[in-house]
Amino acid sequence: MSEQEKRRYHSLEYMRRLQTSALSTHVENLTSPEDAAAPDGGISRRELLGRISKASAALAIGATGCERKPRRVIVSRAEGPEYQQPGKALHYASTFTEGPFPYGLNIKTVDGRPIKIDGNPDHPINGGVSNAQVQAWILSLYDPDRLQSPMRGEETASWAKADAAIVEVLKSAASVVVMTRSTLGPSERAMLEEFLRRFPRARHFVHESAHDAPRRAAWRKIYGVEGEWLPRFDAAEIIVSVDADFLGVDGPSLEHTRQFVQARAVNDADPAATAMCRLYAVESAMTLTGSNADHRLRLRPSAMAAFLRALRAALRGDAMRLRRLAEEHGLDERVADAIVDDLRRHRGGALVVAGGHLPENVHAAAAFLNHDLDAPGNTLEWNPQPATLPVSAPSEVAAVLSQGVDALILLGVNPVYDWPGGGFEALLSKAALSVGHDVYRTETLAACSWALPSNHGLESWNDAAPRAGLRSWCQPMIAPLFDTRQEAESLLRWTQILADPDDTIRHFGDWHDYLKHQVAQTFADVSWETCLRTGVLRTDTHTALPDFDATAAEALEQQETVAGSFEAVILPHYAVHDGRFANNAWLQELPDPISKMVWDNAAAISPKTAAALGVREGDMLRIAANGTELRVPALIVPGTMDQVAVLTLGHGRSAGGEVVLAAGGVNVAPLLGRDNPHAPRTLLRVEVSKDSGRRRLVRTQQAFALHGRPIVIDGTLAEFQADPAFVEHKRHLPREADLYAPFDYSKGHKWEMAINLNACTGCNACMIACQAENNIAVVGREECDRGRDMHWIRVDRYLTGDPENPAAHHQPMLCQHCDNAPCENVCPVNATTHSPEGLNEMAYNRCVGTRYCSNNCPYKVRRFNFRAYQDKMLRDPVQELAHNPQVTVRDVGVMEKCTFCVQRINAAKFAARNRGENVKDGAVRTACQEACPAQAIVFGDANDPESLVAKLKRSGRRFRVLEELNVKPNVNYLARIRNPHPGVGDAAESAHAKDSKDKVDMVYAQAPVRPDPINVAAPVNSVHSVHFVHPNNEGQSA
Amino acid sequence: MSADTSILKPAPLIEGRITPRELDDAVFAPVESFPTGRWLIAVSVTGAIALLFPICIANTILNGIGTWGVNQPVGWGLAIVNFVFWVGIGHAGTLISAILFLFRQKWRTGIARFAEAMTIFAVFCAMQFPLFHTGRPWLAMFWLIPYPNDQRIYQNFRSPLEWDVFAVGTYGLISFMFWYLGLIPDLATARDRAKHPFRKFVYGLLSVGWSGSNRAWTHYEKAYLMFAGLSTPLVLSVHSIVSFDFAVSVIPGWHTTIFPPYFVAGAIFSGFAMVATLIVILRRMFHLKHIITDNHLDLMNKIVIVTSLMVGYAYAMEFFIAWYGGVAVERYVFMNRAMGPYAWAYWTMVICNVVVPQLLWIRRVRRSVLLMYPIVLLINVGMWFERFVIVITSLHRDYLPSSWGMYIPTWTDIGLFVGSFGIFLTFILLFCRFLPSVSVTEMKAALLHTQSAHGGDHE
Amino acid sequence: MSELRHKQVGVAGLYDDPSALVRAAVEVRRAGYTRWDCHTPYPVHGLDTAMGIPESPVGGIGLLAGFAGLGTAIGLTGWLSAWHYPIHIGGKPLFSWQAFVPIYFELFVLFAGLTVMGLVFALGRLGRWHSPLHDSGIMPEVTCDRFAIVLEASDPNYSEDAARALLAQTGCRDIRPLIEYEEEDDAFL
Amino acid sequence: MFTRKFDRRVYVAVGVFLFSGAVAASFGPYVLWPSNREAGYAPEQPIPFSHAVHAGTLKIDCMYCHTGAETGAQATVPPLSTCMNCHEEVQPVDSRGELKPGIVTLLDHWESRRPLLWNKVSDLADFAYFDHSRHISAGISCQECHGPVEKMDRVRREWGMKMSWCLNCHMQTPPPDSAAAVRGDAMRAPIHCTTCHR
Repeated sequence: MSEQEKRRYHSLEYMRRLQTSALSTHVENLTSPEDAAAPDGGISRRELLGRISKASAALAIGATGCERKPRRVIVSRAEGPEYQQPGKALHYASTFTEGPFPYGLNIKTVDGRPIKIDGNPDHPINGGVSNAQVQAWILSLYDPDRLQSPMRGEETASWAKADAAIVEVLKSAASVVVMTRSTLGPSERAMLEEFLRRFPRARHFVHESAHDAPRRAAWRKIYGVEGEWLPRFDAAEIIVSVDADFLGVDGPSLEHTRQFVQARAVNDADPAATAMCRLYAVESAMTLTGSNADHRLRLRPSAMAAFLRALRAALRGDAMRLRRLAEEHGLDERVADAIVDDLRRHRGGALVVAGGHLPENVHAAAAFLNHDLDAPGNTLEWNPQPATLPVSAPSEVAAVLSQGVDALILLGVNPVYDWPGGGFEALLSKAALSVGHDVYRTETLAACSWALPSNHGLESWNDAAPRAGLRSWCQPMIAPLFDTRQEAESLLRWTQILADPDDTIRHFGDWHDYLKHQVAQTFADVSWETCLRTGVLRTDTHTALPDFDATAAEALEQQETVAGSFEAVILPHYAVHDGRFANNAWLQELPDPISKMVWDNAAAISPKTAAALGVREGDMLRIAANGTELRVPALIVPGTMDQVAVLTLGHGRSAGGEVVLAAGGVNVAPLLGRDNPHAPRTLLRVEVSKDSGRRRLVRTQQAFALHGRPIVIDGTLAEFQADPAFVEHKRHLPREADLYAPFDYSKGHKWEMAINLNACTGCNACMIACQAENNIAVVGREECDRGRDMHWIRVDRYLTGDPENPAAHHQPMLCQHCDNAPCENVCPVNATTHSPEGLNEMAYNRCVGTRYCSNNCPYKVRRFNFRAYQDKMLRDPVQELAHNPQVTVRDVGVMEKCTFCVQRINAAKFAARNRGENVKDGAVRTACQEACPAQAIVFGDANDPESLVAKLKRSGRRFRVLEELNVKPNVNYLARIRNPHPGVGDAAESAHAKDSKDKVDMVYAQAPVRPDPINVAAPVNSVHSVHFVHPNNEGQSA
Repeated sequence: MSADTSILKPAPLIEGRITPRELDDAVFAPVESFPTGRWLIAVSVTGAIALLFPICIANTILNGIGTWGVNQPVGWGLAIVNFVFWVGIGHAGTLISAILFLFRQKWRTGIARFAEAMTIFAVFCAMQFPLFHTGRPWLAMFWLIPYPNDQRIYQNFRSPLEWDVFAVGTYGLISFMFWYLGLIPDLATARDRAKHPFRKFVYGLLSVGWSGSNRAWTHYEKAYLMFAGLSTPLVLSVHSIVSFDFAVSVIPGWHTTIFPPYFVAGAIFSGFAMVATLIVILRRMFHLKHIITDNHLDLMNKIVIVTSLMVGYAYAMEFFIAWYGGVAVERYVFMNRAMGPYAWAYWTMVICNVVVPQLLWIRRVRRSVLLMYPIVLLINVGMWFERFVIVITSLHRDYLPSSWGMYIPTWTDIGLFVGSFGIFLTFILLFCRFLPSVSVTEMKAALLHTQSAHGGDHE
Repeated sequence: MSELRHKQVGVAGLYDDPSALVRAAVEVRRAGYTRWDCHTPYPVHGLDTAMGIPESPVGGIGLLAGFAGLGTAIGLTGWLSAWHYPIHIGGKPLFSWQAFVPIYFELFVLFAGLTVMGLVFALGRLGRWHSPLHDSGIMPEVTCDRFAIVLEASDPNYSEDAARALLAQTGCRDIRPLIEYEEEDDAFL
Repeated sequence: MFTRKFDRRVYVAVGVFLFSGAVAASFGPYVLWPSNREAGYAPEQPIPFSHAVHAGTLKIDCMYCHTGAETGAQATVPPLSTCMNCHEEVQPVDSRGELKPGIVTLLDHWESRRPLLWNKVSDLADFAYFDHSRHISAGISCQECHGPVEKMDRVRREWGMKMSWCLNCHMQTPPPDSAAAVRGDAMRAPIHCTTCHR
């Protein structure tokens, strides 16, 4: 068989063979694995018989329901490398090539297949941490919806035929256009040039829908040279963010989060010496950055430039413009004055960042302001080689394509779906030959004449240059699962065929050789193996600051902006970004950090705007801009600016896999660039009105008010410096009294966790890390609507203060492993017990599913398998490989919860005990702790006084949730410290102040979990679960 | 002029003079006659409804508990509401047969047998729910019982659900034995009256060779007294243990110490209401008006009034304690009950259980079937909603606002509830058809006492 | 049925009034009979003392059985939870007897109830379907409204006419022979 | 109707019913669902490998083939390359001078580098995670769980390996020289659930 065929056989066949051997995967769960997937995806005959036997057993109350234990096989290799021991994990370095930013990765593989992705500790940008998209990337590898072989129209074809047909056209092609993403590695760029050199008229266009082109264009005009400013939040004392969600979706958020958290660090030992930075957020949308700001102002995008100009004038002494602007836009004068005062007093330590989607005049104003504050060199660093290529102007691309080209090659882009203003299909049809090369059969590949399957990033060789003087590599963890090929490999293959016989390009056997050659050229003294082992290489380069061309900035700044009654901002979706992760079920089910909505996108509007439009959550809105019109459901998000609609990209896709179709949502691409083609994602002239119809929006959290309960405690820096143990005054603890003598944990370990709420930004990375580590199921939109999502850790978000511009409090909530666990007392079959080391254990195979433990848990952190959620994933030979063999996969009718990653605790304990030592602090890192960008989660042995968790336990800011119930939780929360400007005082309401009195039950969510009469007509997937509607449909009182 | 003291004299047990043989004929008439058309229709209707239950159970087992409306904050739904409702109804039977026996209330003989039968059928319906509401009933039916196994792991005897297994199991068994013991002499009478050899064989087999020998009667009477003595604390303990299912938790609105007496009063209240509902129909259908007299209804309604006030007191006391205790979470839970999304269920409960039964103060209402029947029906509805309010509202909004959520029953939930009524009524109809619904032996003993005005008191 | 061979095993006297039965019983007891019994449709007050039957032990033994149940419960729950497989639950001690009390009570009642039922069957000599009363046609009357005294032939000082005389002397007007039919064949089943 | 024979028939019927119920409840499951987790289970293997010869007479150490036992959870079955260390030369012949069938299969698999599929003998349920390295470093010999393997021609499952069998050993009082005794633990090994289930 061909080399490619052998590699494929090796990987998939070997995996399937291993699957039946006990050696590798403990994936087999309680049902026997012989339930081969039924051909039509429905229930196989054997599975149906299994279920009927269970049902009859229960009804007959006689025969036991047990099934024969399958006979199992050990696959002993013929010849195997010594270092690879079955069951033992191996770690390799790689790079997040398919993501918005190429972070460094450290991937854990077991039995030759990758199962967990984390950050590469040696990588200077993300230093070992990761976000939700990085963690969820593993699921996209084992995705049966991936394009599995080359296709011509509707029928599949072999690679040989595809190459032959394509090269045959390319031979005589005069004009060739190649469209790629903006994050191309240096070797891929070299390969592309090599390929394009062969044609007389060849163009390379870069297409991105979620890009910061206006900002880069402004900088190019102002500084005359290509590059980008890198904010240094750890060096900044005052940060003013103008609609820039730098902790969320704007730029390398992991680096920003690490720096921001360093700047916010609080010195528990010596509170007086705490030097905290202060973050002012001036935003139109409620973003993750806004929720972490000390002061937050709401402003329309059109007024951002005027605001910055007013700030500059105020810095120079003329405060009148700022005051007039504040009145006109309803800004809080005290906060505006505080910004001016702070900027004046922290020259050289201040920083202004503007959102990438804003028009160029805002960036010009920001550049002026930064120069006045001489930020460049102090809090701003210049990077001449940005990770992303400049994005091509859509008008230019349209001009070239409309004349018709001989060959159009689309590598990993989906313009048919997200072309600004839509209508790319017409341009595509003009090309004689259209070739789409992507991981999924997206809308674009469906329209192309040839659809070629790409390797997933974990199956490819690649390199990336995130920054000047920094190079990282991507190496395959597994042979390609399907008949796929890397895009660069295709280019190389075509170039070699096109090239004349003696061309040097023919020397390279495949893309791997070409990559090695490129590395050898640039890094002569470094061996290929060291590159792969460390995964990242730094060369210290000195970058001179570019000179500031004031006149160009002045001209740019004067561009006047005309605004309509309504404005709209289009942001990348927090989880699926611009739609490239839309077929990833983990990301679709990840609640949005602000609205907690899953499986959908909507138009976020403020409560006042909703009232003005007479709209309830879920009602349809008609959003029209310059002729194009969209129907989008309304989502009420307190904190959004009035008369502003915030839309997200990535949904409303029509092809690319089962999950994409299940997600639904609205494609907002037609609105891109309708108002100002240079700033496509900011629409200043928009009409929004209520439309007929409703769509049920699903939230995993429906009530956001604290009702004065001391669940989340925070304080100001002044409070903290006055009394480090200020937490005690914020709640009342009854005298602790125990009926029984408490269990003695002094001997051996006592596992506890500390969560520093001052560091946690609420980014949800922990949720996906936990889902990947512990084989947690995805339940789908319908079950989420019924309140049955399975996440073991959730990030609760509470709102306090002014309902229009509230302060947000993020709190990761997971099993607290209580010493007096209420769940253990009520389990009738001893399925949940307590280990002598303080863990609340859950024996899945013993649980019979009475669900009393979940009812009795005051934190409601237990999750129940209401349906056989894992069945489909278990019976699919490819998806099954994503499971972690160290964790049992749970069957229907079984309760599950956070186990503090007991498989990792045991691994560390066994290894230490085998060596005769004790477990050192830091040897056990839970999955959420390892992923957390802010390193807010700390886990360890509380009995060891030197351990970090024991130290944090002694901090004055420590409190525990619902401590007054005397269940003795083992998760210690550290109160968040806010740093409001002394002049303004506690503008951002503390969690505790006025809110307890006000009766506003911030439940802006739609009427709770209940399908609307309108929706009942919608197809309900199972006939027996039709709901009936309560007579009291509107009950929404305090 | 002496006041009319006739009101004080105990009303005659049986209206008019009747000889034991006539009594036998009256009671055994339905048992020995060919089933009437009306009875056949009734059984086929309730049988059809009862079929709903196994269908919904099979659907639940095949597709998982997800087919019900239960979700994350509200882990228990209609199944547990039905369980407590049926166990509560069962307790009235034991109350009449045991507690009133100990208090030597003669009027109990007319309705004792029927009430005990109702207990057994109610407990049978109740026992289905805790088993089938578990996620894996095919394992739960084994692992809840401490039988010797090769895993060496047994049950957690601190859990109220484990107590339930012992309590409801014992209660079902003791009530069945108590009922069967009372039935043996009547079965002997039936055996001797039976014409058809098969009926003679069946009744003969069931009457375990009873011949009325006095040496057997001494042990029989002592045993009957012992069962009455055991059942009284048992019935109070079983419904206390059922209330422990909620009182032992930390959920606001559940962990209050008033629950055991509150649940027992509720049980007696709903039990008597159900007995009254069925007795009135039984009386008309089998012409036993002279045995189950209006006086019986009057006395039962008096007990209903008492327990209605007790339940009303409990509702008020819960609110007061929540306010007096000063715990913010408790206060919110009770305010949420009265004014939250489930306020409609709460006010239905209060009106049906406390307001409407006050009409029973009027003697005429108590004695007239037409007036008291709707009240009694509403009480059944009210008591079901009381359990609904307790189970659902406390679970759906408790400590952390982030985990609040709603509960909506699905068609499978409702199918199970209606199906359980079908099963209950089918058993009742079968009982009335095949077994004597009034305890003839005790009736004859009481007859002797009242009619022959023979001195001495009947033991 | 009638031509089957039968033999007389005693004499039975029937009364219509329970008080007459009580007086007759006193006579029979005074006459020294031991293997005799009264059959009544419902328990007649005073008949036990009249026949000299001691109070039934069912209550006492039942109570003892209850305590045996209590002991079993304490032993079972205690041994399984604290020694057989000690599992720590919710910060409670291994032998948390306070939490086991409901099971103590339930097993007390269960064992008492089962024993009482067993005793009624054993001491009341139930579970024996064969009785000469059936063959002599007295059973239907005794389980309806009439009261009978049965003097068995196996009594040491029994003689046919002495028994008839005694019954007549107590005012019994309906005296019948107690007969028992032979089996058709002597097969075991 | 109610003759003495009627009594006897009732007693016999009740007796038969109770007895058959008891027998069905105790032995039924094992008869209807024989599982491969009972003692004495000795499945046919692709190569009739004899531990008696290799471990018994030749006294090859267990760790030579099952290398994983010391360092990991699974005691691995050796790759064919380990067998070929000796069987490159040692190729025993049977009485008629031809190669023994086992050796023929081994060489055939070795040339084509095709893995061998051994039938698992000591197989625990999937939700139980047994770790060999902990037991080896605690000084437990292979024979304590797998029985006298060095005497077995075909590997047989000596004990039923059920949970109670494991717990009997875990709950013993720790032998004086063991680490548990040093730490002063009451039991030889921990018995809380997450020791084996997770």
